[in-house]
Amino acid sequence: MPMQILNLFAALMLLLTFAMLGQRKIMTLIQLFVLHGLMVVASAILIAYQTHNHHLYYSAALTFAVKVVVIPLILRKLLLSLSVKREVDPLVNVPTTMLIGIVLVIIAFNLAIPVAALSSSIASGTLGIALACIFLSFMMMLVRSNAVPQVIGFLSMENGLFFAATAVTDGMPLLVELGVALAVVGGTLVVGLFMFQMREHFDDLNVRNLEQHKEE
Amino acid sequence: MADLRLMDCIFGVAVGWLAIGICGLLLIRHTRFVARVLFPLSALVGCVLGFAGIVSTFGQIQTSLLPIGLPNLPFHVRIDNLSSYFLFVQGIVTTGVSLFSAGYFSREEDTPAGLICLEYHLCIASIVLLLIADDAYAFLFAWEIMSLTATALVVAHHKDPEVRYAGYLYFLIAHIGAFCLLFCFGLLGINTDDYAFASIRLQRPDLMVGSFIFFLALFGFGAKAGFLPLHIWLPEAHPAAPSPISALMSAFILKTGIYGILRVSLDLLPIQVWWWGGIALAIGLATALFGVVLSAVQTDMKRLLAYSSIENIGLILAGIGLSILFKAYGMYALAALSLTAALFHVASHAAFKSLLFVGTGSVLHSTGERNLGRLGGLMRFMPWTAWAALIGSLAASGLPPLGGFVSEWLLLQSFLLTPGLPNSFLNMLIPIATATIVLVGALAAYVMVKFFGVIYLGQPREQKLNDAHDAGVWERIGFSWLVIACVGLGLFPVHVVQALDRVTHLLLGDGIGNAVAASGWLQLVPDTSERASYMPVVFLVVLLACCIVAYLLVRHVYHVKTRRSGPWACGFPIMNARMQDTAEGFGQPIRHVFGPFFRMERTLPSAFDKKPVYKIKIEDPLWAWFYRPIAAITEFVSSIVGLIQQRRIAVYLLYTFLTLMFLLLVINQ
Amino acid sequence: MFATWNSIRKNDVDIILLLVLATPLIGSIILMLAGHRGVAPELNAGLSLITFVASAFLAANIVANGPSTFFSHYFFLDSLNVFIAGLTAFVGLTTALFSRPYMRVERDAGRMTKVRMRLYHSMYQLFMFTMLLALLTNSVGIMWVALESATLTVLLLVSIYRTAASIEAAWKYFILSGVGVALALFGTVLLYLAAARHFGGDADALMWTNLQMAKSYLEPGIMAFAFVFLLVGYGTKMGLVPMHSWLPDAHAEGPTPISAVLSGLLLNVALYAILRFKVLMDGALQNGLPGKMMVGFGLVSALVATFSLSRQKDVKRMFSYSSIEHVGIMTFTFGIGGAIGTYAGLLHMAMHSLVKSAIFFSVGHACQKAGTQIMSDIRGLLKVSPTVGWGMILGPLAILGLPPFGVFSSEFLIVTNAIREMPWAVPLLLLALGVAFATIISRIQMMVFGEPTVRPLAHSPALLPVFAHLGLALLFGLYMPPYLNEWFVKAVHVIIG
Amino acid sequence: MSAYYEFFSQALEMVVALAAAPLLTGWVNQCRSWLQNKTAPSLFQPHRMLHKLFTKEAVIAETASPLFRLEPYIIFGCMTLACGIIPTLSTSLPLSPAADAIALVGLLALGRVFLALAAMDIGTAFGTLGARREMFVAFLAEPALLMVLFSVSLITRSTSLTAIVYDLTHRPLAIYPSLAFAGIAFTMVLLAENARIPVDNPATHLELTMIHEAMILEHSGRNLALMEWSASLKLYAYLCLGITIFFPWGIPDTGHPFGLILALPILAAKLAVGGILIALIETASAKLRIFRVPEFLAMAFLLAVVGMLVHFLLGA
Repeated sequence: MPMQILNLFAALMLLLTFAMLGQRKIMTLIQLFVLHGLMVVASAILIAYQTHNHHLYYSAALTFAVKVVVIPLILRKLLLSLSVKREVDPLVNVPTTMLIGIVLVIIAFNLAIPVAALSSSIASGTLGIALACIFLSFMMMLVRSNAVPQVIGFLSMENGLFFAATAVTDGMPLLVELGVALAVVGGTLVVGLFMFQMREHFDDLNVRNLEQHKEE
Repeated sequence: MADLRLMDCIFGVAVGWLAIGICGLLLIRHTRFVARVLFPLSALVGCVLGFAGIVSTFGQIQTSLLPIGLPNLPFHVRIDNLSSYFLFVQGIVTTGVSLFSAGYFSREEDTPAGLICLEYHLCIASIVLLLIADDAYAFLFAWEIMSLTATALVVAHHKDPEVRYAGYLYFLIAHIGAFCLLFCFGLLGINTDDYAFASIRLQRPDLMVGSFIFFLALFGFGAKAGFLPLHIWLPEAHPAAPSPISALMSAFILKTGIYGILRVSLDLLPIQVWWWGGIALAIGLATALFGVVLSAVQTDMKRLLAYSSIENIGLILAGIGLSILFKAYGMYALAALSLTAALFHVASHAAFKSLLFVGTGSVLHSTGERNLGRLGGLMRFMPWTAWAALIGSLAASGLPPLGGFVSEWLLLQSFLLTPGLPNSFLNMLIPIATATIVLVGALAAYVMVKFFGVIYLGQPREQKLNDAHDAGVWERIGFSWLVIACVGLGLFPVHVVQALDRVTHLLLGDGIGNAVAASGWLQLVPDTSERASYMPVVFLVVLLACCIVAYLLVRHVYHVKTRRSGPWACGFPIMNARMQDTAEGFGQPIRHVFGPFFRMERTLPSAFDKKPVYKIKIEDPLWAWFYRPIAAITEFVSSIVGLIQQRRIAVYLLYTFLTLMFLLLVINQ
Repeated sequence: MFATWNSIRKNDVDIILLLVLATPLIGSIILMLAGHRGVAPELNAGLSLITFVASAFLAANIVANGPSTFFSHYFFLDSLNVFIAGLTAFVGLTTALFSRPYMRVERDAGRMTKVRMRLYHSMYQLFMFTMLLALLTNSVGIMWVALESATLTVLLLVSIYRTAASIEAAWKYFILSGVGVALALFGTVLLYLAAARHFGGDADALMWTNLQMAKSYLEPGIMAFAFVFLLVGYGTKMGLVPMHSWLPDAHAEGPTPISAVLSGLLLNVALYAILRFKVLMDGALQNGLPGKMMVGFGLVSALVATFSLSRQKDVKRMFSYSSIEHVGIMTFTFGIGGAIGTYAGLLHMAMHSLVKSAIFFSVGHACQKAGTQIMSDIRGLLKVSPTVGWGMILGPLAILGLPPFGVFSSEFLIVTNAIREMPWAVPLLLLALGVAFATIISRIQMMVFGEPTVRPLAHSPALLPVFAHLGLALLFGLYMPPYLNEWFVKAVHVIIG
Repeated sequence: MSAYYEFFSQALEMVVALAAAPLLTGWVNQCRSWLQNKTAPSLFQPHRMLHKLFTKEAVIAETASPLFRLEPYIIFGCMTLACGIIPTLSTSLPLSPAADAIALVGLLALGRVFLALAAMDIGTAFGTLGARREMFVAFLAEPALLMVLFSVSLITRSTSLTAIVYDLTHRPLAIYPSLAFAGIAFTMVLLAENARIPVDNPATHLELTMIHEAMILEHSGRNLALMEWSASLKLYAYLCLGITIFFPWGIPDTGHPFGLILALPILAAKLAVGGILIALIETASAKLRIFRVPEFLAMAFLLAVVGMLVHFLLGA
């Protein structure tokens, strides 16, 4: 029974990642990211309950605090204050991104098969999906030209990694979990700080104007 | 004396030079002290080295270990006959050059004399280490320091861009040569652990690896010695360096390339294949002919001497190629003869070329002019320099009583005494090779007449030449030392050949020593006295006797009336210096005959020019055939590589993603 | 002097280890508050001195008594990481000494406000802390966390000038390194997965010592999978070619002390991490796959970096490509492995750190004197200030592998070892070295010789670091003291096993 | 006893050379005049000219350097030594081990270099013009001469002239094709080196064509006499060299007195025939343009090299 729920959560996560990939509006992108975070937290709690692994609760709580509450808050405040153009202008039109996404999922699955077969934890089937989430969010960073979607892509990749870690090995040692969470929080704070500077200089968050500098 | 091992003496010399260099650096501001005390001191040390070199040529092989270097790669050091002969030649050259530098550097240059003193002594000390190095690491260590310090010396006047460019070109080609040597020694010592020459000699590389090693060595040492495709830096670097430095470079640093080839091809490689010798002979002849033809058309006196150095290096390589050829066919006596000829030419070229370069140094210092078109008639103002340059020019053109002739004579003897090689194709090559060497010798005479005639004889082409002052005291001492060396090599070749006999016995197991010793010190007999013999002392004595007798007879039989008046010149009234032959004029017949040898751009005045101008620019053809294409290729490749920088983050992420995918696919197989 | 010191009792070593790690951490907090004061640079240098002295004792002790773990297995010291830690602390000290006059000139020029000075000094110490932590920790997870936080500190340091170019460089650095480190995390997760099967789920599955003992039991399939992610992840931190694009911008836009530390030390730490994993991989997969991959990456990096050298107009950008080339050479020789190859790689790593940071010190002073980093505008350094001029001559000569300096001996060993093991790769390697030589010498001689366009500075340049590093490189080149040699040999045995 | 005889024959040879050289030049001029239907000057005309010049006052240019004053004696010394080396009257000469064929060519080159330097010394237009042309001709002729000598030395397995003569006289009479090629090449070189008609006109003072005359333009009085004498000595030396290589029969080896007496008339006869030959060639051919000379000498050079190749191919 828990296996099906976990697979459900994994499938939902994959769906959310696809949705984020195709999303045009940044505000709804953030909401999707919140849901994405929720899925990860839920699966972490489920695995913790199943394997009675207490420190997984703490890291789930930490992830919930960071990925579901703090980061979306910062990003929303940033978007409101910067009154920046709300559109996400993708470099590649949406149908082709979807196509590439599917190809990536297929690759991720047949890569994950040998590894999943060996892992003994209950949620080994979901490793393929976790890997697919990582590749898709990687793809999202590639095709976005606005700074906020790029950051969201990066953070969803972190989510994918965390989900893979919990799904495959039912939780890393606490110290490491703490370190990972701390690093992610630090990263986001710095990026937020960064966004303000970018806006000061370029008065919009388009990564395009970050590429003027001649690299000679 | 016997117990003082020669090895310690050689160490003493190297350390002595280092000490002089360092205290030159410390006293960088006291130019007069550096010039007047340090350089003569280093000349003294040079004498000691020369003496030690000769003694150890006849002495036993000595080896020892130096603590410096990596723990499992300490410096192995060894003095054998080959290295001691080269140490002897280095001693002679450095003594002369140091004496001359004592006078030359006493005036303030833009680079302080103390710094030049440091770099100079570091260079000659590293050459000593190079000659006694007995393992690949020490050899390359000394080799690169020599290139580094020589470049530093070349860019002493780094104010003007050509000098900087020349220094850069020199250093670049030397370094590429060093990489080839690294590869060559790596292959040589592939299954020895400490790369010592002693263990390399035990290796038995197969033919293919052996050939690869030989040609890597030829390429690597050629980059330093200046063989044909790699000579491009020589006419740039030697004129750019201060004259005593270009004297040292031409006279000896080129010879380290020759030493290297001898060490690798005849000592370290156990087998010799005939076509190695054939190719070396062909390259040598091509270099010689190319060098002499280009030196005939130069208008800058130091470039002219630089090209003539290329010619002499070509002759030496031809001698070495021939000895490899003979050794491959097992004719050890003939191989020894041609090797003796090549090694003798190393000494004689070192003597007369340093004398010529040192002469141009004095001319440059007193007139400030390097272009032959603005010199002339210096015989009247600088007699000492002129007479020394005359002896240098006669030796350089290979005329009998002096040293240049003896090596050419021995080389021709080795060509003539061939009983015919088993390979019929090579038999055809021998006459053509002899013809080329003889043609090169004659052309060398042409070049030297042009060099001496245009600079020292005739009328001064510029007004300021009238107040040219002769060389200083130290410079004269330097001249006389090198003149003694030239004349000594010319008149007493038997002693030098006996020293060389020890070297050929080491490298080839045979020598012409006993034939030479049998007929006394007066007569040089390579094989038997009927076959060929040459008595330089008797030759000179009889020649002088004839001249003096003629002089006395004419003076006594007929009264002595002489009147000085204007030159006859077929009765033309007005006479000025512009009517003499310029350097381009003197080179014009060679340009006419050897047209395809150079790339020539001429701007001819047309009849309607208000201000007609005639300009001619002679360029080494190899720039266009060999070097510019290479530069273009590197430029092209780097522009392709430049495409990676797409300046867009997404592209860089794509690179990471693709590498990940590629590697994942790789490990799935 | 070392012999007496390392006889102190074993548990004192814990205190020294604590000292080594705590000083930079506490230092960064202190400097966060007092970073803007006039005395901050001296404080920064003092802290680095304490760290260096402590790490020197640590090293002496470990070499004498052999490797051991501390603080319940969370920290593991053997002659490899204690050697690199010592090197990191030393270069950190000399960079701190160099940044004193450098930062004062920047402050006078108005580019460094009070806030930025505080940020710079505290981030500098934090950066040292993260590197030392990454080196000394036994847990692979903590090593990842240390490297991730190192990325963040460098991000702040690179964008300290707030110019458009530096923000772009920082952003590019953040995205590329972030992705790289994330992949490394996934690699660590997979490593943990393979280890968990053998050790059960508790914490010591990530301890390197345990992994090292049990490396032959680890599942080859997963380990190969993990090594690919780790190599690509930490390869990005090292600047291996396909993932190197952030490195030139980070060097060119950040302040010069940071470029020195970045290319001198951070690359070493990333390479150290890869070496740790290579030891495990060699145990797990017997087919030498990691070695081949590293050789491939190394050669490609060396070739691409040298050919893109000639296109650079900015002196710091040029030397950052030279760093990529040398990292490529090091990866190449570690990939070949073998006793001599690894010995040469370690020697090259030490020499590269010393000489490359010395070059960046001279470049920093030269750029301040010239007011620009574009090479064609810097002329006649030797005339204006001979010391900086000579630093600019001897440094590049040393990095190009010319004899008196140590890089020559390490390159000699690398090439001769490569001739024996992998002859087909040697022409490519020599081609790379040749092209690098041609480009760097032609640029340097233009900058150093000729008519000066450079004006002297208010604060006299810090020369001790430059000539201390070059002196050490000279010492290693001429005579390798037996004590240090023994240190290297022990480190080699750690890697070879 | 034989040592005295050797020194006597050596001295005799040099004295004969000094005396006979102007005679030879006079003889060649006579033949040429007869061939051109002119009344020939007397055989001793060159002797009288030398005597006249020796008594005249020597005029030296102000711009001349000490080298100019020494140079006539050096060239005269070189030429006398050259005649001393070439075995004309006997093969046992004390001077023969001192210099072999290559040293002889070097000696001639030494003389030529000093002549060119002296010509450039005064700094007039014609001196340097003559020097350049002389060196230009020389750098093509000297290799050809050396190749001729090498062909011969390959046959006789020695480069010392006396050994060559000894070996050739004791060989059975046989036709050597390589020697034939060498002979033709030698005559072309002889004409070029001694400034005879096809390359340079000995009698002319026309600025555009003269090579040898341009160089001795500035000499006068005793210096000019020495230069003229050296020129005739050079011609004599070249002819004797031709004789020793191609017609060595009649040169006695061990020194018994009547052998020496017999050698003199044989030598005179051969020289006379040689003189006639030169006169014939001179009248039959016209002077070449200066830049046609390289083809002329290149032909000589190739013939000599072919001669050597033929030796290698046919073994003779």
